[in-house]
Amino acid sequence: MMRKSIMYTLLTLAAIVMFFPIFYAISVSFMSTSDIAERRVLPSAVTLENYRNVMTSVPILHYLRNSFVVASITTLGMLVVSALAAFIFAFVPFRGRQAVFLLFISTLLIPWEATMIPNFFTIQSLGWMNNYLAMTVPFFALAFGTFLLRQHFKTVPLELYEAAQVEGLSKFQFFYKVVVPYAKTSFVTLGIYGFLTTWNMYLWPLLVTTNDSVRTVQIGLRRLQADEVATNWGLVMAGAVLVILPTLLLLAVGQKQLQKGLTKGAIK
Amino acid sequence: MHRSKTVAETIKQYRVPSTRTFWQKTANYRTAALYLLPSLLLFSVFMFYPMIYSLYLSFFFTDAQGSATTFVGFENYLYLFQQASFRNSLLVTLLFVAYTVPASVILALFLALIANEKLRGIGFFRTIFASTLGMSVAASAVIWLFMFHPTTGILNAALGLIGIPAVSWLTNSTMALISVSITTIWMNTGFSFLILLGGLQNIDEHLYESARIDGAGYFYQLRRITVPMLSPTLFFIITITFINSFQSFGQVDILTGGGPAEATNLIIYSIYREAFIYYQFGPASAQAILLFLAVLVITLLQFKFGEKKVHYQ
Amino acid sequence: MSITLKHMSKSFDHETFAVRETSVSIQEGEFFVLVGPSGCGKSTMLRMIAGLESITAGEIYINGTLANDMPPNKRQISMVFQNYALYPHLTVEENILFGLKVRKIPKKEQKKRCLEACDMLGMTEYLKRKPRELSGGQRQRVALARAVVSQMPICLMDEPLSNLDAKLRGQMRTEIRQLQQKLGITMIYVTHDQVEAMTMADRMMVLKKGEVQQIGKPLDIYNNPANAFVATFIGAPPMNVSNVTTKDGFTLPLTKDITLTSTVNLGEHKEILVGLRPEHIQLEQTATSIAIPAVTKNVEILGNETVMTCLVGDHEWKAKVPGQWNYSEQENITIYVDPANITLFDALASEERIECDLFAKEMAVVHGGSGR
Amino acid sequence: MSITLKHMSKSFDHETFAVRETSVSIQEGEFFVLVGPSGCGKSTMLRMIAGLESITAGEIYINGTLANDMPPNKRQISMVFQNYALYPHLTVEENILFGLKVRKIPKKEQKKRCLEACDMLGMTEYLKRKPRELSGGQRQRVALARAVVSQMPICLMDEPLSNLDAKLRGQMRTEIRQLQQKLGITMIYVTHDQVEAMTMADRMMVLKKGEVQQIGKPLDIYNNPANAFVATFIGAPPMNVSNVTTKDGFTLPLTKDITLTSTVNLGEHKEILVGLRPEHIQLEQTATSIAIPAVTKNVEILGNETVMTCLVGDHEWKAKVPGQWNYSEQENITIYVDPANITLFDALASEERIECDLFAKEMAVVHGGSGR
Amino acid sequence: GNNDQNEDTSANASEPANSNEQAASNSGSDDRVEIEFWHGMGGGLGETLEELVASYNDSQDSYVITPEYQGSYEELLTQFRTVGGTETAPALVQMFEVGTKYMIDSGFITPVQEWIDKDGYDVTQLEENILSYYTVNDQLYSMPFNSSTPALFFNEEKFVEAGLDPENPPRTFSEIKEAAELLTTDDTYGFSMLGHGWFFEQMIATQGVDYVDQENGRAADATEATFGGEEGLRVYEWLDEMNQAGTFNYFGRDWDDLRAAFQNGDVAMYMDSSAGTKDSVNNASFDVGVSFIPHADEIDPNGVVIGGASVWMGSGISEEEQAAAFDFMKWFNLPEVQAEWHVNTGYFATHPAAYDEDIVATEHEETPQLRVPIDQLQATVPGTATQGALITVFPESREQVVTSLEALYQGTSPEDALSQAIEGTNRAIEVSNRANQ
Ligand SMILES: Nc1ncnc2c1ncn2[C@@H]1O[C@H](COP(=O)(O)OP(=O)(O)OP(=O)(O)O)[C@@H](O)[C@H]1O
Ligand SMILES: Nc1ncnc2c1ncn2[C@@H]1O[C@H](COP(=O)(O)OP(=O)(O)OP(=O)(O)O)[C@@H](O)[C@H]1O
Ligand SMILES: [Mg+2]
Ligand SMILES: [Mg+2]
Repeated sequence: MMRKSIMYTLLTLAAIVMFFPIFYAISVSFMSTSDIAERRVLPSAVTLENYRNVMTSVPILHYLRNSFVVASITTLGMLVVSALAAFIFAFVPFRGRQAVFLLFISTLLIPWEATMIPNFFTIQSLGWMNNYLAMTVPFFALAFGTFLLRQHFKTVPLELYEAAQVEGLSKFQFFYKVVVPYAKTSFVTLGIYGFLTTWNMYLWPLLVTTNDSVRTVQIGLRRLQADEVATNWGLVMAGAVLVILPTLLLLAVGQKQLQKGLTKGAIK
Repeated sequence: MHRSKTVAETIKQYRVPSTRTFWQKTANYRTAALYLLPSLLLFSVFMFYPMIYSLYLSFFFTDAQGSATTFVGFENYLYLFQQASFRNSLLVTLLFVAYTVPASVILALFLALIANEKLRGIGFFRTIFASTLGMSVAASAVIWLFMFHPTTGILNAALGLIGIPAVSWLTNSTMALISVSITTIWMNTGFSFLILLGGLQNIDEHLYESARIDGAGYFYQLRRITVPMLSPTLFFIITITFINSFQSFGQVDILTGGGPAEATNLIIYSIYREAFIYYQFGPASAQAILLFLAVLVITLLQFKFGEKKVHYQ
Repeated sequence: MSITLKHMSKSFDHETFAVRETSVSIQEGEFFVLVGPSGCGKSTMLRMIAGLESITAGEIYINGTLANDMPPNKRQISMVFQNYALYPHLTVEENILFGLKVRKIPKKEQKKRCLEACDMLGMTEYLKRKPRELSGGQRQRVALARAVVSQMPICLMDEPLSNLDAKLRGQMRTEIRQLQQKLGITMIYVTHDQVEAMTMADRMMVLKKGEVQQIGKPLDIYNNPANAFVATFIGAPPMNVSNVTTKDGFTLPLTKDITLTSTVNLGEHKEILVGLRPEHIQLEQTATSIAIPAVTKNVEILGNETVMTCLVGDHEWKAKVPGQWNYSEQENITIYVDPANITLFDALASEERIECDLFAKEMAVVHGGSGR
Repeated sequence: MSITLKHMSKSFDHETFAVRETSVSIQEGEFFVLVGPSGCGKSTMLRMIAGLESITAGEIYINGTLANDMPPNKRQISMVFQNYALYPHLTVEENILFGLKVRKIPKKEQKKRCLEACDMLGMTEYLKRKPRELSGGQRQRVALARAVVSQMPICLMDEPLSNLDAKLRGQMRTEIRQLQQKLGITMIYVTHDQVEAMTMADRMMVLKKGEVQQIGKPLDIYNNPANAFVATFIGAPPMNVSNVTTKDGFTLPLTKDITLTSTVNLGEHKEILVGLRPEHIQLEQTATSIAIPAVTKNVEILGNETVMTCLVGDHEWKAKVPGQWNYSEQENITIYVDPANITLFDALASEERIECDLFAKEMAVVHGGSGR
Repeated sequence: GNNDQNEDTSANASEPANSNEQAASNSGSDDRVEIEFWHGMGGGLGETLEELVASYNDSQDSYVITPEYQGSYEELLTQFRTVGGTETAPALVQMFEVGTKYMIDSGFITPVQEWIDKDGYDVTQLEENILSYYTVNDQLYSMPFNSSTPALFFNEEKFVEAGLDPENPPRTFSEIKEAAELLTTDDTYGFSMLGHGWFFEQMIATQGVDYVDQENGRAADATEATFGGEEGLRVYEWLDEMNQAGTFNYFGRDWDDLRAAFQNGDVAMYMDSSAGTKDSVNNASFDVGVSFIPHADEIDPNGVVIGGASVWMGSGISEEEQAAAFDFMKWFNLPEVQAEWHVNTGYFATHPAAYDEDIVATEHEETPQLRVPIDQLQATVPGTATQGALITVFPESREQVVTSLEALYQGTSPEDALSQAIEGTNRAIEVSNRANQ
């Protein structure tokens, strides 16, 4: 009982601290300029003005659709490519594997600033400018995802590998029949992560697109801000909320999935 | 009968040379090659090639179009080391890493632990804790920028309420780095939380049952069971947070732009500025290479010493 | 410490019971054995007593205190889990000492207990290994050692010897029993091994689908099983049970030729089960036994015992006889049965045992002491 | 399919052997049982045959082909793991059908086999559960079902019945044996259960610390154990073994008063172990037995058998007699032993058995058929 | 009317893919030449720009211009650098003033002078002080688009409270310093300046000194910075003294932070872009005074350098497309268009005649503060100093200046801070020269 109430107290406090910025952003997005200037936490009167302005100033729905397409494709591709690599690093030993793995990890260390310009030229020479390909394919291979999945694959009990071998499974069958379902949670996690990071990319999509046909929502968000004139915080927050809303929803859904998909071990 | 024979002798006497053909022996290599091919291909094109290109550029000055024109040998590197600003960047980066990594991991672990309880409504809390994962760097930074706002910011307003004078969150050299760190920690937490929670839930319940019977207290269980069993996940999170910390860019760009007086000029930001604002790819590449090497060394050390402490199944 | 269960029940799915209204009082220092078919709720019951599984209904008292909500560590128990639950990241030694370290037992005492336990279990040379590097039986012994060193007043063991060889198991039996008596531990012990159950238990409880069938001293249960289930469950091979109908309430036709007579009227029991333990079928005539012709169907020689399956009339009966008997199949033999060894059960009323003495119809036999 | 091992050895640490120079040839359709103390290398051997553990030295042939490097899925085996190795994310049904799906057995056939196996194992109602919602014995049955449905020509089972109750285990024994014979499966079966070993095995191999002690038919091993280890390992309770020294090579003083005489000169064997099975100590005189005074020390009644520990001279012997005997401790009794049932072992030369016939000194007894 | 336009843009905006297709098919049937116009204007400015382009498209039927937002000015520059010279490059591109030198050297643009000459366009009608910035070697390279200058903004209420005359605001450094002292209270700072190199440049220029040598980089490639003399030091010392005295506070590099502080009464005087005048006046709860930027006591003010951005014409495109681009430029500089532009954005009108338009007059009547920057610009003394510096490494130099100023505010001495900025700038110039020789 005691323990329960302590837990709830901790949870509530932590939730307030963690969620405050998001809550505040949402709150501000419904405020009028004067409310904002008065540093209110809640709007004195809820106004939809900011949203109306966002909708009229940028083609936000079109951007959202593009973002959705890009993020979905990237997530899928990334899951497949990373999982394949992670499987090798967890289950198929060969001489020099550790070295190859570190080579993979090393790509995490490469500052993207250093790769952006050459990559841009690559994209250009491939003729992928203003194309979804430019925003998806380069992100299919992800050391981060490989690393994440490898860590989880390594917790698959060895006995299952043995049992599968005895049952006559080929490596690939073991991979998709045992490892993938076993590590479902980390796939969901990585999927969410991949989707969100792609969703949140800004500079790269800006670079490889020159017109609105395939541009994503973060660019739209950036369009709400300008330098030499006063920032309209309510508008900016409304934009931010519109951009994070889909991802927050996805997260809530994914979180449910995660909870359902738990496979607590019981090999014996 | 064979009491006296050692293992070595037995092996010598009865070892059967492997009958596997070359084709069979290399089966693993072939599987590996096949599975790794997509990754390696993409990495080569989008990671290794640019990196090598960067290495090349780092020995040059580049013209206004960004193409290498003047070979300068190690001048870019030497200049960096002479420069107080680069040394400052190094220091600031290390400080930033020291502020953010332990705090992020500990905060996320704490949240994961309290969210791992079987309580009514826990799903709600989990979603809340994971929510920062859904925030783009840009959106997060903008929100924090507004909260840090010297006049309209809610933080100073709150401080004012309890009678504390306004803090120059982003314009004071010491505070600015802390403010950026706070934002970064907040942003990192959602993801780390989710991963750690997953790790926690994969720990066999029986181990805790046994420990509970022994009367192990919460923290004892944490130290002796949870952390060791969670070690693969923790190792992952620490490594990733660490690397991410070195690469934190967006929040710096939006919150401080490297200022005030370079107090938040992390190397990665410095690279960005050099490359995309000054358009000096030579020095930018040199910094990128140095950053790469530094993180590489630390990561290698982490794998060498850290992964030993990790318990895999 | 004593343990009292009152109508304790558990349901996982709120449709079926895993444990149903169990009431029993276990005395301090008692060695209490739980037996029952696989999946009947033994482990669940143990886990409820340990506080690891919530109690759906009913009460549990430990030392007289209501303990439904008492956390496991307050219950002063040690436990051997059916699946061992070893810490994979700790060595054997660390696994064994885990609980002692938690309770801050002095280092020296820890060392002593650990060595004693490992000595007893033959695990001394494996102290530095991780569980992964142990054989199945060795893992089980680590789990056992963990419970042994803790010396808690209550000890719960879930099939702690199932993966050990017969010889070691025999030793362990004695050791555990001695230790339990020396320290006055209240032991609740789950086993599938008949010998363990019979030799170790002060009292024993037979479960079936979560419901208690009988509680009592092992011999009492063996000799006076409450119902056909208990009768067939205790004893290996199980008691032979055949369906017989009485016409007049006193005579029971066992085969075409042989009919048993009851001292009491069985008329109220419509359908009757006749139970006869394989050990009670002999191949040599004794004073009180009747001869019954039979045909061998299958002969299994287990060292110095032989288990024969024979057809007796329509019934297929197993007989366990000492020595090695090399009958082939389909041989005509004569078996000898003492009617006093026959137990009757009502085939309908939960297959309960019917109290009565039996005679063979042909002759009035003198009732002898059972088994001698 | 036949399996031949030649000097097969395994060492995990390159210092000690887990399995040492094992050579044996297992015929197609044979039921081959491995027994030995916990940690003696049974599982390791099974895993080597399955191809899950590399072979340190020696050869393994499957159907005549050298298979040292053959991957597990080429060996056409099915296996029951000692720790079950169930897929936690699959339901019982999916677990059972896993292998069949992989091998693209037609859906209908899958269904049929699954239902048959579940029926046999009493798991039909649990098909939709996940492993962690099952009891220990139920999990083991899933593991067993998985092997049963696969119908591979070679089947390896590592203590597949250890967590089942005696009754179910008895049924399973018969079922497995029947299935194996019906399908002509080559079975290698690890067990700690004496009854399983004796009744199921065509041949049986006794291991000790990785080394083969004896290979043979169960009854041969029981009757003619190669050495004292085998003799004490097979049979429960184990054979009584006492140290005796012969002075003249022909006489063996068993107690102060009773001396045995050998037909052959035992002079070359300095120290001699006298072995006598508990089942061969009787409480009633027969024609060929000698009477020996003894003092009871401990009496355990196991239903219709009683195990008594008695002091015979300096020796502590266990006796297993049919029936329930209610002796108390420290009672003086007389036990009867047929000298023909006594086995001698050289106490030094690997404790090997000494071939010889024995008489009691006082009287010339007629040598009778063993056990009858 | 205005409403129609609005609807037009929103329709345009919500389905750009469609409108592109439409435009493409338009050009097929009507033979309208279609060109892209890359810009870096976000927020309300971006909207105004798109409305402007839309009304151009409506005003004639030969050309269609598609505005494409390419991120901030820096990002726009990066983008143009990478695609410049390729077929993805646009016909029209907006570029901020510090990118001017790069654009000139890049070879990816056609100087508008060529078209002015070809077309016989009378360029002298436009504001001279704006043109001068984009004129190098007597050639006009790009067409002025959005131009602004800094001005001093002050809180008239606080002035009155402190006993200062709002009609007669301080002009020189020492006057500012004194006023700041009077204006400073417990919760108000007297003066502040944004962390942006632009303001420092203005105070160098107004002292008649070049920022770099080679006639502010206009005669040849600059080789070193020249703002490190006493003129630069005056500025640093002035700021340092106020900072030490506690009458100055630094509010960071973010335009908005400083503006909010001013609106909130946390600071009484600051410098802002003239483009922000209208917002500032409208949002404030007090009367906002606007005046000329401060200058050192020792000299007469020379005026200001233009800031903002201009529009460039891409090279390597068809004559027709260039014609389209030039046509847009001409149209854009019409007095009536400029009047609208000035009123809607606060940027200067490039055509002085625009100020005579009715809407401008009304606007100026409503907000007389708008006149001040115009006067300041028109009073500027022509010369290389006020023409503005041309260097490729301007972004880097600005960063150096801001960093050194920040160091100054944290306690570095003015001399050290200034020399830090000079060294940084010189190194940047040197590297760039060696790389581009
Ligand atoms: N992975 C390993 N590393 C090191 N030693 C091992 C490993 N696996 C088993 N051993 C050792 O090898 C020996 C044989 O083990 P094995 O599992 O074959 O025994 P077993 O006969 O199956 O015993 P049990 O009846 O207890 O299951 C044991 O002493 C064990 O400790
Ligand atoms: N977590 C669970 N969810 C649902 N049902 C469960 C769960 N755990 C156990 N059961 C069911 O409850 C019943 C009793 O299980 P329990 O483990 O107590 O059996 P047991 O007597 O220990 O059997 P065994 O001898 O096989 O170990 C079984 O039918 C089992 O399937
Ligand atoms: Mg159980
Ligand atoms: Mg084993």
